[in-house]
Amino acid sequence: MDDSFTNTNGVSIIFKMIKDIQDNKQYLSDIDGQIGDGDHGINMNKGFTLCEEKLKEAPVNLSEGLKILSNILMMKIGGSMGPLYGLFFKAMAKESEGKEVINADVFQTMLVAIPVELSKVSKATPGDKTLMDCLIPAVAAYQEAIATGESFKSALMKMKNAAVAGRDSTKDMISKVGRSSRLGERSIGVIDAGSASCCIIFCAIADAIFELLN
Amino acid sequence: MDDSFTNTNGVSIIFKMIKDIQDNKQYLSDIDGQIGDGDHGINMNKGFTLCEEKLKEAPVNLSEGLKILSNILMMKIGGSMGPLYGLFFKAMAKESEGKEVINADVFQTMLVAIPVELSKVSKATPGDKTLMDCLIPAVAAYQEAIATGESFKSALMKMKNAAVAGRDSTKDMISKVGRSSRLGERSIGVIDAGSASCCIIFCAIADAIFELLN
Amino acid sequence: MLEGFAASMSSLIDTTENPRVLKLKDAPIKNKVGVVTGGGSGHKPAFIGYIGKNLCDAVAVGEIFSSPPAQMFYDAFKAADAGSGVACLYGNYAGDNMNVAMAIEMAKDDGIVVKTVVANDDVPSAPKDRRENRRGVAGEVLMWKVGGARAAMGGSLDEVINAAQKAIDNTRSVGIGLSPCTIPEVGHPNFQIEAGKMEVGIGHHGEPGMEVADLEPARKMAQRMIDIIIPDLPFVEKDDVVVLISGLGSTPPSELFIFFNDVKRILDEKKISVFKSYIGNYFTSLEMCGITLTMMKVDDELKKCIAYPCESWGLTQF
Amino acid sequence: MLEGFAASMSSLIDTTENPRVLKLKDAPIKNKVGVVTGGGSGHKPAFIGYIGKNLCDAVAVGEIFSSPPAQMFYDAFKAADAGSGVACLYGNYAGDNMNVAMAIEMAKDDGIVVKTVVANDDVPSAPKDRRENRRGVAGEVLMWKVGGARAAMGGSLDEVINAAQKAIDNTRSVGIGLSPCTIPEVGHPNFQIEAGKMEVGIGHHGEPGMEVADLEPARKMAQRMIDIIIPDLPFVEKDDVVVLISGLGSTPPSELFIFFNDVKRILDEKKISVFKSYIGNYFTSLEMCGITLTMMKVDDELKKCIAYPCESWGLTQF
Ligand SMILES: Nc1ncnc2c1ncn2[C@@H]1O[C@H](COP(=O)(O)OP(=O)(O)O)[C@@H](O)[C@H]1O
Ligand SMILES: Nc1ncnc2c1ncn2[C@@H]1O[C@H](COP(=O)(O)OP(=O)(O)O)[C@@H](O)[C@H]1O
Ligand SMILES: [Mg+2]
Ligand SMILES: [Mg+2]
Ligand SMILES: [Mg+2]
Ligand SMILES: [Mg+2]
Repeated sequence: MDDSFTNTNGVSIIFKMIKDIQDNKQYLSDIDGQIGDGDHGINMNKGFTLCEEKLKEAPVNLSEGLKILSNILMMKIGGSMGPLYGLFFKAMAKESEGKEVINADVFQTMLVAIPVELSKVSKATPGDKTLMDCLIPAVAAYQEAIATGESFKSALMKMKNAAVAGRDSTKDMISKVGRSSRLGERSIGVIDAGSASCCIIFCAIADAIFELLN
Repeated sequence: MDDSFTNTNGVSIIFKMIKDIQDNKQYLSDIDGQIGDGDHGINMNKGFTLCEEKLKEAPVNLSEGLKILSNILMMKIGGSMGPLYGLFFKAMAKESEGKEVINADVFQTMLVAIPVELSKVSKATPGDKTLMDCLIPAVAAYQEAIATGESFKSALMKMKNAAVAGRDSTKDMISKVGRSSRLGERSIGVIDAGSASCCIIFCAIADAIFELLN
Repeated sequence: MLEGFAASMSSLIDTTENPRVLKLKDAPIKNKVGVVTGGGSGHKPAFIGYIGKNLCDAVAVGEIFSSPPAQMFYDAFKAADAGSGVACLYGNYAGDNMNVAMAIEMAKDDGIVVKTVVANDDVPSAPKDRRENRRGVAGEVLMWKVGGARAAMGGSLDEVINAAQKAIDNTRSVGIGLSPCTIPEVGHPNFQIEAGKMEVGIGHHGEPGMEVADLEPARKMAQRMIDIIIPDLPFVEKDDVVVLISGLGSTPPSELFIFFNDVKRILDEKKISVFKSYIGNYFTSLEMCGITLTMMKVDDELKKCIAYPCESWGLTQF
Repeated sequence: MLEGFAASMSSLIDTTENPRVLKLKDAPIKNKVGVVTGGGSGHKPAFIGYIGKNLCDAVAVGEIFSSPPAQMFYDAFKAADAGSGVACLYGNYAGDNMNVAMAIEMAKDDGIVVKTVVANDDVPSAPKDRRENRRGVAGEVLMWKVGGARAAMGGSLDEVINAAQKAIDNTRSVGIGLSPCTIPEVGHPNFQIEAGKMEVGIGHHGEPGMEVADLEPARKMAQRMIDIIIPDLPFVEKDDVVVLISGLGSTPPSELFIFFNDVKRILDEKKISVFKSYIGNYFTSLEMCGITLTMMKVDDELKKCIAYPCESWGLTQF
C-alpha cells in the first residue's frame, strides 16, 4: 500500500487544497494587490469555499470531488481564473475517472493533462509571469523523476520543490500576460499571484498524498 | 472756474476711469484669484473697454457717457458686478443729467445716489468685505468735508483718502458676501477685489476732476 | 463648446445671433408659451442639456458659475417668444435675479410678456421662515420638466407659470459634498473638504453647508438627507413623490444607485410612494464629488407633466 | 447597486433569480431574438445601462473589470431566450471569451441556440493583420444599438448576428487617457500617467496604448485620433458615419463637445458626413479622465438600426 491510494480515500486531497487556499486568502490578495487588482485571494477562496459547502451534501471520491471543484470554478468564478483553474481540475478529474486506485502512473497522466487543457484557452508560456511558471516545471519535474525510476513519493517531492522554485522564479520576471502586464518593468520584484496559488495547490496535493501513502 | 466744471468737459472722467481699469486688469484678477474666482479684472476690463469702443462712435458729455457705461455694464457683463456697477453709474448719470455745470453740490447728489441705488439690489453693508467697504466711507467723507465747509477739491481729496483706507480695511475682514464668503476665516489677509476696483474708480474720478478744476 | 454642442445636436438645437444663447431648432413655436432658463455654466447637463422638445426653448449661458448678463436673457426671451409670452424659470441667485429683472425691462419695450418662477428648493441654504432666500439647485430640472410639459400641452403663460411654481413649491433638495471643484481659470479648488469629512448642505458652487460631518455610509447619508427635506415640506404618508438623485460631477453612477436603494427603503417605511425616479448626472458642479437628493410631491397635474415625453441631451423620455 | 438600479428603473428593468443578472421587464419577448451582453463592471452606463427597449434583453454583470462567470452568461441567456435564439454581443477579452464559450455549452443542453458577435473595434490594441486580437471598447454601444434594433424589427437570429457583425466590422475606435483610475478594492491607481502627458490608445481598463505623448489641445488630439482610425477601415470621401464620443469617467462633458467640434471640422474637410453623433459618457473606465472616439460607417441597414427608437438608462432616443 506504499505506492498507491484509492480514489475514495483520495478525496482528502480536495479538503487539503480547500484548507490551504482558505488559509492563504489574505496572502494571495496582498501579492495580487501589489501588481494586480488585489482580488486573487478573494476569487480563489470564494471558489474553494463554495466547493467545500457542496461537498457537505454527499460523500464523493477524488474524481467526483475534482469535478465538483472544476464546475464551481468554471461556473461561479469570473475573470480568467475561473475558467483556467476550472479546466485545471477538469483535466485531473477526467484522467482519474474510473480508476479505483491512483498510483504514480495514473497521477502522471492526471498531471500531464493539465497544461494540455489549459493551452486550449491560455497562450501564456513559462516566462510570462503567470501560474504557468509554477505549473510547467512542477509537472516536468514529476515526469522526469518517474522516468528516471524514482518512487511516487520522491517524484511528488521533486514536483513540490519545482513548484516552489517556479513560483519564486516569477519574482524577477516582467509580466507579459494579464492585468500586471501593463506595469512593464515595474512588475519586477513581486511574486505572481497565480503562481503562488498554483504552488499552494501543488504543495497541498503532494502533502495530502504523503499522508495517504503512509 | 475753480469750483466747477462743465458736463461737456466732464467726459474726461469717463476716459480716466476706462484707462485706470484697463491698466489694473491683471491686478484686479490677481487679488480676486486669491479668495474669489480670479475674473474681476477680466469682467471690469471687458465692460469698460466695450464702453471705450462705444464712445468712439459719437462725442458725448459726462452724463451721456455715464449712461452708456451703465448700460453696457448692465447688459453685457454678467454675474453681480454688471448690475452693481451698472446701477452705480446709472445713479451718477441720473443726478447729473440736465446739469450744464457740475459743482461740489451737484457732485454730492451724484455720489449720495450711488448707495441708495445699490441698496435696491445688494444687501451688503460695510464690514462684509465688498465694494461697499470702499463706497460707503468715500461718500461719507466727501459729505462730511462739504458739510464742514471745505472746498470741492479738498472734499475730493478726503473722498479719495477714505476710498483707499476703505479698500485697505477689507484686508483684515472676514468675507460675508459673494464667492469669497465660503472661505470664512481663510478670507482674511487679502484685499477684496470689488473694493479695489471701487477705489480705482473713486481715485480716477477725483484725479480727473482735479485736472478739470485747474 | 456651445458650437460643438449645437453641431452634435443639430437635429434638435440651433445657435442664435447671440453666440451664448442656444435655442430649440423649432423655437419659437407658434401658439406655445416659450420656456427660457439660464445661468452660469459648469453645471452640465444644466442648462443647455435641457433645451429640447417639451422642455426649454432657449437658454442663456453665462461664464462658469457666473450669471449671464441681462442682454443674454433678453436674447433668449426673443428666441423663445412666439407671441404667447415667455416663462423664465431660473434659480435664486443674486446675479440671476438682477440680470433677469433687467432683461424683463428690456423685453417689455418689445412687447414681450415675461413671467418668472424662481427655484428655491435648496433646504439648507436658509431656514424655512426665510424660504425666499433659498437657492435653486437640482429641483430646477423638475421645474423645467413640468413647465416645459405644461407649455407643450398648450397651457397659457399663467398656466405654465402656475404649474412650474407649484412644482418648485412642492420640491425640496439637499446636497452633500465629498470633494471640492476647481474653476479652470483659477486653477485651485475654490473651497476645501477635509479627507474623511463631508459638507452637508453644500451649494451648487461649493457654498458652505449647515455642517461638516464625518464621512458615513450611503445608508446613513440617505437617512440624514431625508431627515432634512421630509419635515420641511413636509412630505407625509401616502404622498406620491418624484425622486431625483444627481451626482455633482465625479460621483460614480453606481454610488447613485446604491444611494437610491437606501432612499427607497426609507420612503417605503414612511409609506411615501415613488411615482418616478431620475438617477444620474442631472445638475453638476464641475468635477465636484457629491450627491444631491431632490423630492417633489406630485398631484395629478404634476404627474401628468412629469410623465409627458421629452427629448434633450440631458433628459429624454418616452 | 444592481438592486438600486433595478428599483429606480422598475418600469423597464427586472431582477432575475441570479442577483448579478438583470433583464428587461418584458423579456423574454415572444418571437424576438434575445440580445445579451455582459462583462466586468466599472464601465457605466455599460453594461446595465443598455438593457432596454430595442436594446439588450439581459446582461451579466461581473465584478469590477472582471468577466462574469459562465453561469451568469448562461442565466442571462435563459432570461433573454423566447425560443428564437440569443445573440450574445460582447467584447473581445480573454475571460469573456472563455466564460461565454462555457455558457454556450451549458445553454446547448437546454436547447437554447446562442450565436455571438465579438467586438474588436479598438484599433491600437493590435495591428490590422491581427484584428481578431483587438479588444472591444465603446464601439460595443453601436453594436448593441444595431443588434437590438435589428432584433426589435423582427430579424431572425442570423439577421441580428449579421447586422451586429456588420456594425462592428465597420466600427473603429481609439482612446486617449489623461489620468488613471483606481479599483476601489485595491486603493491605488492601477497604472500611472505622468502630469502633462497622455496615453494614446489606452484600453478600457488602462491597458497601455501605442504611445505616451505630450498633452495637446483638443484640435490636435482630434486630428491624431482620426489619423489612427480613418486609414484602418478605411473611411473615405462620401462615407456616412456615426460618431460616438465618450468620456472615460471624469472628463467634463463640455470638453467632449469641444472635441466633437474639432472632429466634425476634420470630417467635413474629408467630405465624410456625420449621419448621427452620440456625445456623452457612454462607456467609461471608473473615474479615468480621457476620451474615446468611435466611428462607424453606415449603409442603409445600419442607418435604419441606428435611427430606430430605443429606451434605456444609458441611451434613449425617439
Ligand atoms: N492568460 C493567462 N494564462 C495564465 N494565467 C493567467 C492568465 N491571465 C491571468 N493569469 C493569472 O491570473 C492571476 C490573477 O488572477 P486573479 O487576480 O484571480 O484574476 P484578475 O487578474 O482577473 O483579477 C495572475 O497572477 C496570473 O498568474
Ligand atoms: N452682493 C454684493 N454686494 C456688493 N458687492 C458684491 C456683492 N457680491 C459681490 N460683490 C463684489 O464683487 C466682487 C467680485 O466681483 P467679480 O469677480 O467681478 O464677480 P464674481 O464674484 O461673480 O466672479 C467682490 O470682490 C465683491 O466686492
Ligand atoms: Mg486579481
Ligand atoms: Mg470673480
Ligand atoms: Mg466670476
Ligand atoms: Mg480581478
